[in-house]
Amino acid sequence: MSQGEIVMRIAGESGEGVISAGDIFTLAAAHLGHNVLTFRTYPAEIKGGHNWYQVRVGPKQVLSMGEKLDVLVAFNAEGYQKHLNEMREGGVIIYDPDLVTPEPNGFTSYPIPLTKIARTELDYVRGKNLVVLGALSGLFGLEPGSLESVVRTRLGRRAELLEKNLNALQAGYDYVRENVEKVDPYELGESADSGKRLVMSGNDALVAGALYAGCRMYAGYPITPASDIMEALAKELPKLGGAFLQAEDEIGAIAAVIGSSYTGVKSMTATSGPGFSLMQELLGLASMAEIPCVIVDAQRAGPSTGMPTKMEQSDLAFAINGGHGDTPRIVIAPGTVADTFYQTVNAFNLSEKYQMPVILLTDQSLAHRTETMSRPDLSRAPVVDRLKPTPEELETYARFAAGENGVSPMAVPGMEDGMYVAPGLEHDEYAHPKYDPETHVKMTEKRFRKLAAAAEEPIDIPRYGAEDAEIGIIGWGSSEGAIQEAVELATAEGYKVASIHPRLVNPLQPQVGEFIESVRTVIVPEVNYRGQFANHLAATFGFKPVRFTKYQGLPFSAGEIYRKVQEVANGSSSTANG
Amino acid sequence: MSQGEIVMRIAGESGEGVISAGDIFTLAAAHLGHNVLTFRTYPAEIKGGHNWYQVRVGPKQVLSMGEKLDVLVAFNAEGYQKHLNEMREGGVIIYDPDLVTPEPNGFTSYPIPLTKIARTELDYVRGKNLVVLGALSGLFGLEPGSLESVVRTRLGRRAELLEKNLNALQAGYDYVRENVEKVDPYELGESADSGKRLVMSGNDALVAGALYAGCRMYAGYPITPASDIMEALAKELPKLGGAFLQAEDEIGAIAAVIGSSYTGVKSMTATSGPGFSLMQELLGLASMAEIPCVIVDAQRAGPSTGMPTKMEQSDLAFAINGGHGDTPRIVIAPGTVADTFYQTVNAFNLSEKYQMPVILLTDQSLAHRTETMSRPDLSRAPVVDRLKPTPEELETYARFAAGENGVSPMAVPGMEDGMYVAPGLEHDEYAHPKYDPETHVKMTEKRFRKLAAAAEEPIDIPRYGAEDAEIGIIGWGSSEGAIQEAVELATAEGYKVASIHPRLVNPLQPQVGEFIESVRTVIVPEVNYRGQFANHLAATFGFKPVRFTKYQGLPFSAGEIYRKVQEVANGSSSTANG
Amino acid sequence: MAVVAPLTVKDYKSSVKPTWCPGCGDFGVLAATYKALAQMQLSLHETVFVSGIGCSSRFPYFMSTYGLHGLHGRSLPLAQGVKLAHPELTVFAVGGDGDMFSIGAGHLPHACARNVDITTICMDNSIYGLTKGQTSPTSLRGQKTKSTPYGAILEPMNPVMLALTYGASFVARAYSAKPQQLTQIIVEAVKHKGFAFVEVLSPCVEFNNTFNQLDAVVDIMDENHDPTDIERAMHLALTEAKTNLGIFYKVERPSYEQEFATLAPEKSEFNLDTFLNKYE
Amino acid sequence: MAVVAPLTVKDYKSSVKPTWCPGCGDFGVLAATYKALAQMQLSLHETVFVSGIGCSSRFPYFMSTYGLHGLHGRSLPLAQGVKLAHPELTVFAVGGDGDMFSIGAGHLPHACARNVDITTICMDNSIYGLTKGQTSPTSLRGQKTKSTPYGAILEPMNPVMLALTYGASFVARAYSAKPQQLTQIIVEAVKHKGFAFVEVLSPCVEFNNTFNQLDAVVDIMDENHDPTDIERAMHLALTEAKTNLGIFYKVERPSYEQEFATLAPEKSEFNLDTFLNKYE
Ligand SMILES: Cc1ncc(C[n+]2csc(CCOP(=O)(O)OP(=O)(O)O)c2C)c(N)n1
Ligand SMILES: Cc1ncc(C[n+]2csc(CCOP(=O)(O)OP(=O)(O)O)c2C)c(N)n1
Ligand code: SF4
Ligand code: SF4
Ligand SMILES: [Mg+2]
Ligand SMILES: [Mg+2]
Repeated sequence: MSQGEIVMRIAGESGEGVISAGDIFTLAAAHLGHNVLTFRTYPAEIKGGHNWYQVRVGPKQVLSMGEKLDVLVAFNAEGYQKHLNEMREGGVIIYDPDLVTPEPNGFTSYPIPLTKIARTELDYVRGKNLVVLGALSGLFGLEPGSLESVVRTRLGRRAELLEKNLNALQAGYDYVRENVEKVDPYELGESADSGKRLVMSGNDALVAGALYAGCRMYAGYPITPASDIMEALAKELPKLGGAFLQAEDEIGAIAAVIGSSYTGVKSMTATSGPGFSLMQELLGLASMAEIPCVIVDAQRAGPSTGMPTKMEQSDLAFAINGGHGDTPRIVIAPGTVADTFYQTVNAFNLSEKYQMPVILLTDQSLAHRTETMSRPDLSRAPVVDRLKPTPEELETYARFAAGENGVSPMAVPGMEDGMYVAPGLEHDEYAHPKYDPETHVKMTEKRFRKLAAAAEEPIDIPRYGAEDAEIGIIGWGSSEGAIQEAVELATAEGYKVASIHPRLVNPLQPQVGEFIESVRTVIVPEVNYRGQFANHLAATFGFKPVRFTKYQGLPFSAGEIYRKVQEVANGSSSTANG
Repeated sequence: MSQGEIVMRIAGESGEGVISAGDIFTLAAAHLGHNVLTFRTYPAEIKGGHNWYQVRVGPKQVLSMGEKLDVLVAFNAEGYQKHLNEMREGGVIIYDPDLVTPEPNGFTSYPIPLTKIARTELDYVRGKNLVVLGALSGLFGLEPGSLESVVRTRLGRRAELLEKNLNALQAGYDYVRENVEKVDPYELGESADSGKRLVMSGNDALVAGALYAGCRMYAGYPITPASDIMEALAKELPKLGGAFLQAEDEIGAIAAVIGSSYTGVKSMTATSGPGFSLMQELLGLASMAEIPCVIVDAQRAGPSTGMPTKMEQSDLAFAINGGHGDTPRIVIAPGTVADTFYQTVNAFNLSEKYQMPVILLTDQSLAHRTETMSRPDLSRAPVVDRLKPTPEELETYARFAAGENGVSPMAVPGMEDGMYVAPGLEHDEYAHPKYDPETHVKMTEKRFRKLAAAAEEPIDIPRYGAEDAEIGIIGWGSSEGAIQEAVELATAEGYKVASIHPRLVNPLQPQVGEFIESVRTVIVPEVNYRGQFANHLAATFGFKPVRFTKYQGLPFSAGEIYRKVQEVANGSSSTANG
Repeated sequence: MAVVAPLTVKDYKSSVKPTWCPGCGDFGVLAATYKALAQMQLSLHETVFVSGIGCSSRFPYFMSTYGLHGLHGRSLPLAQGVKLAHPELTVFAVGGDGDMFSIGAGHLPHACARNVDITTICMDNSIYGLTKGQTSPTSLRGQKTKSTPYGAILEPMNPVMLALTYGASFVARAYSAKPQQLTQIIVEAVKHKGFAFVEVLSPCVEFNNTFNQLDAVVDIMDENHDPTDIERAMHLALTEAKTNLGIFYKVERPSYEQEFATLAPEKSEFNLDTFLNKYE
Repeated sequence: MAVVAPLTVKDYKSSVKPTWCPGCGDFGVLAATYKALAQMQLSLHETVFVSGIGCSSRFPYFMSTYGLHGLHGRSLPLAQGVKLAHPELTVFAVGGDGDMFSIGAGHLPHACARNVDITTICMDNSIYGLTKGQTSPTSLRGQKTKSTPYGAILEPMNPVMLALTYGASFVARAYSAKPQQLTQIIVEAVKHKGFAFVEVLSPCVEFNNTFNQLDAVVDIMDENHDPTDIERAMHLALTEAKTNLGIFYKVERPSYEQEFATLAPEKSEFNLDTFLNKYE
């Protein structure tokens, strides 16, 4: 635990307000200038089922959800039992003594009769979660005014309820002030940062990035955890004169996206594994006809319907190798919420520049976790548009006449003299179907020349840790913060370790190869069974990475990665399949 | 050219009877005891377009389509021009002097006025191809009686036409006997083999294998080059009391297959790339719910609609890595027509034994080429059925209680006390949905334990060449014969080379790793751009194979592979990306 | 064999407790199904419930019969596979409006046309329940949902009319809150030899609670309606004034599996040797 | 700008020669389309032909307009994407019976319901042409095809009836061998603001040559038919005695893109700063 930092988990039955309590706490803390990062689970069912929310709040940028819990708020007995083993020594448990009878456990315990206060004192059973919030405010120095103002914005629509909610907040605050003697060391210090910060989820940042990059058409089909991208765009696009379609299925969605982009409009769809599976054939069409499009796959645990509310990084091999035939695809995976904004812009840029599908791989944890972040630095987010034919080129327009990097100027309907037929068939420069060996060789190479060119794009690869590292870590996607934190931990302990975190996961940039050459051992942590990124690295660079896989439907913690580094450093992990 | 062997190509406009002439010649030769192997192209259009057919016939088993042409039969000028550069020195060209005016070219030329004979002499323009057949018979010693009998069976349905056809045959024969002075050395010797041989295409062998393995339900959707599998089964299954469905699309087809197999009936679908792309989501369901099924993907050149009538081996990466999530799949690729029978049986066996989808990868060239083969040796083709629960197991039936190799006994409707719900959701032993980390870990491992067990199956890996090879070749799929021939050539020239040809391409058997260890360099020839099998080998075994890729929509010739061996042996090929 | 006691509703209940929100319309459908099955004494091990994905598609888990919880939109082709492979089984396909008319829209016409002997129960709540409230093909024009924040701009599709046009040989509509009629319709649908399509109005109390509106408008169909008159059935389906409940259409015609069985009157075992002869 | 000479049929022809079999019905459809476009003077660069896969789906290559040769079954969602992104374009979706009623069966109901302003021309030959002769959803019962060696066991689907049920706002049937009416129907369909569905009987001479049968039965529709009467249109569509040709149905209602444009009356540029304010 760093100074002034708290890892708090709220656990209870779905419907008890676990999520909204967490969200309000998080926002209030952020408004006060603290840094936050959250993680939320969902029960499998619409109503009922066990539910928890975790927030880590502190003065410095929060890199991961944290490992051991400083504070556990248990709404019921299950909430208490399930999470006890994740408590940090010296941690604090807040619980309802009418529902939970704790065994002696060595933690600091603050019993608060939540239900009783809500029911008897307030006559407002659903106010339990606000009582908790008031209590937390009183206990850990979260200024009550800030909580109140969040409650006003979030729950203020119905005036009669607002009053009840504010009363509940106050009741919780008063209760701890009067009845609880604080014996723990946790205190949210002075706010670290006074500059205005944003609190966004991965999906929020993605929507912002897409609109900023110029996305003006969205077609999609609902699926957890991607639906809220669609829902946000259903609201925004009409105001921007854009187009929007909830299609009949994911096949219809990606088809409409391709049709729209064919006319020159930047277009996107977002889905999760099952929908992504359905889009494979049309992604091949976009590859062949060289039509830009952005496909978000917010991964969840598979295979099949799997665990729809759990995270996993297990669509990578599919994203890279999917689709019949030799189909070039760019795959980008953001590392953090803030990065999701930039990588979404990159996804549109590369798609437009190289006229091919770009798959943006997020996952359930990144899509729905919230982080504090600064407003994007737009100097790092140039917007690129596709290459259009010049009037001279239109004189004898050859749609697929390729420049050096394989890219051809693309005409769109409405452009005089640009008429051509976008083909799913193999074709010559004029887009006429042609099946002779020379044409197929030439056009296949053209398509892959674009992919090779994309690998040279100046997309940042963050690097953490020692210059002279012996152990290298290559991570991808939403585990960036956990890996960075693990590297900091390990470096502090004297390990010679460094990590890189490519966001462009296909094609792989040459720097990745250089990093592999520079270290003795490469650990590849990822949340899937097969070690899919490790396979991709091994196939590309021909070496034996140490696979470090987790497949529990949960993200890595920094500690897990740190311990793996220790293990490898101490030689207790084989390189073949760690 | 080996003794008594002829590589012959017939080329002309689609509709001129190129294919049927080739087929009749092939069958007649086979009936006489010669060995044959054919290759056919299709024009892109239903009618019209350039078309050619190649047959290699000889006394020994024919391994590949051959490289240089001994005999070219040109029906028209295009047929002459297009193939001239593939002639062997001293080869023979047969052409219609009224349509083709050959430049001096050093080949033996036999002008035969095909059109004139057909039109003027026979008043039967469509008989041109039979005139050719008669001429070939006269020129190369193919007994006319055998041709006649094939014509009778193949074209005998309409009596008045039969007579015309037989006359045309005779006219061609007479013409060359009377007017052509044979100056070439080609002669089909005495038939090598008197035992009755089969002449089958890959698709024919596949249908035979499927029915033999116990396939009693087929659902599919037409697509080249897989449609004739469906068409054959539409005819056979009603007679066997089986079930058959031309579904509304490939999604419906694989769904019906899964539904059927869920009830215990061995079920199959066959498609090509585009349809295979559509099946990905349902294949994930079969993985998760552990339902056996066999999916044939007769590959054609991609991406997208690509070149529907050309071959390519470019669906491999997709077959192995397809589907969202960690989805175990067995992938099998037969090497020859005869092998297609055995591997189809293996596909059903492994699918039933391990209760998961098995993808059988053939391609356009294998699906439609014909080969002479013996009747299958059924001692090499045991039939395996899935594990059923015992009465004791049914007492407290747990559908997903796993034995050592991950396999669980599977109840089917109609079985008392076996009731369970086959789930696409993650689940416990009783098939109840469950999302906790422990369950997902346990069940993921169960699913992949089955895959690991499949790698230990005693599936033959043919090996060709030297015991002490320094250069190894690892091939897959329909190039087996060409590679074998190349190895024989290279060995004869003193190169220390050997090849293995795993038919189980996922999971990889341990012998593959041993072979890689045993040689200095590994060449991986395959007909795709990315070197997909090379990637898979590199990812699995962590080494740098020499990628040898061809992507022209055509199979390898033995010579191409032989020259690559020379190049590698002489050090002129880099290992990184050959 | 021992004399077997008749099966009761309890016997059809599985040990899995329904996970639907309290008050969800689907409870009524489940209860009616238990009753219908008990009334018909359907054998547990010879009955299969096949579903897609959605709240309603959880249905099979709550039955003690065999079940196949498939993929979103795929209940019908999965169920047809089950039935074609084993025509002696009693097969149900169950799911929601999104499942059957949106992502599954391409399968329904063909399932109806083939007249495979399956009982299809569509729990229509005019919303996407499981994904928490987006518009569905049967959502009303103007309906605000998470994906139509300005109100839906489309007219709702008409499931009964679709099934009639597709040639389903049994078409009915019922209401979750009218359990007796619902039970009886399920019984009739199962008895019917051929494809039976039953739309059940089954409100989603969480995202589109229409119980009150429906209570006000649903109307049991004219008793004199002749269920073999397709044009009259279509007329009733197109009539918007009231939401008719009952059997719109019902005719007997051979099912796909019956027709298929007659194609080759003589059946035999597969003989590889004979089969290969034609390749000699 | 210089005065532009009117476009003639020749101007709509591309340099690509149709690859259909001599005599294929699709030639007639192509010729009629050239004529209709010339008659309307549609601008080449503002017209897009979108298709699926099949013999008929080769159509766009033979036009000198923009085109998108998509995937089997996907012409309609591709075309909707084109139109929604750029409502000022004239958009056609063309293809075959397999393309639109089998693999594309799930898209048609939704395209019709949305009433996106697209002209859809389905060249119905009741067979799979490109894959050389398997049964299609409109194949006749008893028809022997490569995949129904014993004769098809299903009744054919009725494209006009489907489009009517789906709510297409313009529904017509024409015949490749009646070029004048066909041309006129295409003109009307393009002029119609909304989703226009035109089934064109277009025989496959190679695998299902029905020219003779059709010549004998096709019949031009009663001149007095009121094309706003949906039930009457359905009645005509269901009537089997003759194959009516003509416009079955035609009503005006707002298209999806029109309705969508009104959702947020005021349009503005995207402003990231303003957008992000709500996350402060
Ligand atoms: C291919 C795919 N796309 C999307 C989803 C997400 N999804 C699950 S259920 C559902 C719709 C639910 O609505 P409905 O079918 O009406 O069933 P209900 O929940 O209302 O009973 C969706 C879109 C999915 N599981 N699979
Ligand atoms: C996903 C997919 N499945 C199957 C095919 C093969 N295929 C191409 S065209 C076609 C059907 C052609 O029939 P139809 O749509 O009626 O068009 P027609 O050729 O008769 O004009 C099929 C099955 C394909 N290209 N893609
Ligand atoms: S969300 Fe709606 S449909 Fe789903 S269980 Fe709850 S009430 Fe029923
Ligand atoms: S196969 Fe039939 S549909 Fe295709 S081009 Fe030939 S005649 Fe026309
Ligand atoms: Mg619903
Ligand atoms: Mg057709």
